[in-house]
Amino acid sequence: MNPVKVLFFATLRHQAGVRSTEIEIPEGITVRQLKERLVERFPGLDWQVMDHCLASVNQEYCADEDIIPPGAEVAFFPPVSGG
Amino acid sequence: MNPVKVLFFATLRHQAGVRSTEIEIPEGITVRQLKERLVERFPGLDWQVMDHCLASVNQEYCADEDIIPPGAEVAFFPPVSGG
Amino acid sequence: MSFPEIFAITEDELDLNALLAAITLDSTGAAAIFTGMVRGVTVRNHPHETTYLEYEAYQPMAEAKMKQVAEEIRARWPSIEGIAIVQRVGRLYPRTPTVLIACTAAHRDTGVFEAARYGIDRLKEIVPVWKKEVGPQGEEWVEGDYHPRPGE
Amino acid sequence: MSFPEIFAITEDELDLNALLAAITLDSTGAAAIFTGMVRGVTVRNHPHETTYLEYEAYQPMAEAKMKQVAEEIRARWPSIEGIAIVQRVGRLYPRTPTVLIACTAAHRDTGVFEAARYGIDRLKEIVPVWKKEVGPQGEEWVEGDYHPRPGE
Repeated sequence: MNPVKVLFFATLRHQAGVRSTEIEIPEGITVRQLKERLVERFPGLDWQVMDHCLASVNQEYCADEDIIPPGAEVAFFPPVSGG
Repeated sequence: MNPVKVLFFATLRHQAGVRSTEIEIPEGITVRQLKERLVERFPGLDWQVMDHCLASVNQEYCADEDIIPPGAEVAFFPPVSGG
Repeated sequence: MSFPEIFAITEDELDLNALLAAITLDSTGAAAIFTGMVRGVTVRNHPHETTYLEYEAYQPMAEAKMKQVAEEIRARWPSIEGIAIVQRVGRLYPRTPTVLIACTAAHRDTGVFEAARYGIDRLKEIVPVWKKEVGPQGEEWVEGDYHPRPGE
Repeated sequence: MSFPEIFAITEDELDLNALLAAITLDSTGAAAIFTGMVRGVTVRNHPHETTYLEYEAYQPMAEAKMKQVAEEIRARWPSIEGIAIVQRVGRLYPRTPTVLIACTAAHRDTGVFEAARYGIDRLKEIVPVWKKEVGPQGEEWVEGDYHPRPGE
């Protein structure tokens, strides 16, 4: 199993109810598969929102199909609105 | 006669040796005619420089042909170099 | 030769004087600085009032993406000397400067203005910062509309 | 509604924080600020070193021409809210900010950058300020090359 650190920001943090969590996932699963597991674990997370949010793996923007490397830090968040 | 206040800046101030002077001129004379009188009064003033400098009457850019109104403040200076 | 760079997420007031001094070299003759402020009153699009904005950031990624914005600026305008990119977070009230992009160069005509403009545009696309708007009508997270490509 | 404006020739340090605050309204969301500094080392055109610059101004006319520059800016970019134009004079050493043009607006995409750029370009054409450059090679008055038309 592969331990990953998951972070939520903005509306997603609000929906999940936590800023971060540690989760064990099988090696080789994708960002999209992690999203599915997170929606199961955090009932407040809306699938539509998770489906369309931005995601980063080790602080680089990633695609749903990307494989999550061991020990990764994965973050989920809406399109940015800084400035 | 028409009393005017004359100001010099930058290189012209240096050449004239004064920052300002009061001069009585006949009514109806032009900026160019004032320049000629000033070159007579201040030997350090170079005619070539006075001929090509900028001039203002009452703090507005003027032309050599402009008539100087009574009591005017007339300034002579090189092209500006602020910033 | 290496040029001064500042990338920061901070809860402190933006000090324009100090930031400008920090990116000024002996060869610097010009700086263009952009700052954004909290608008208390917005007229365009959906007119409304704002009591305050609450900013949050994914700090290490945000600072890394600011560095990336600076690299993009240097690739486009090689004459840029210093670059400062700072986003303030926390609860910020109207008239408060929230973000600063400053670029310096020897002269004003080799891209400082364009670089600062590019910097704020890119920050609003790829730097992970969000704001919640709180006003008389309630509160609402503001969402951008840019979707960075993987690796962008 | 009248918008905040600052036009000044001063011997004091330029305080960007204070100047920005003074031209920020509740409706303001963006500011573009240009500052010029004394270059200690110049590479372009005639490479040389500068020990200091000595600035002088025809103060009342300079402040009146700054106001005219602001009017020209407002005619071109009507969305501009606040405008500050400040020229520092006296003996100024390398890295010191000498001039500031700041423009504010509700949003960043209606001309703040262009207005600030226009402001510094026009200041260097019509605002009566001069500088003498002092360096290892001696001292020399710097001359501009723009000849304003009568009434300009």
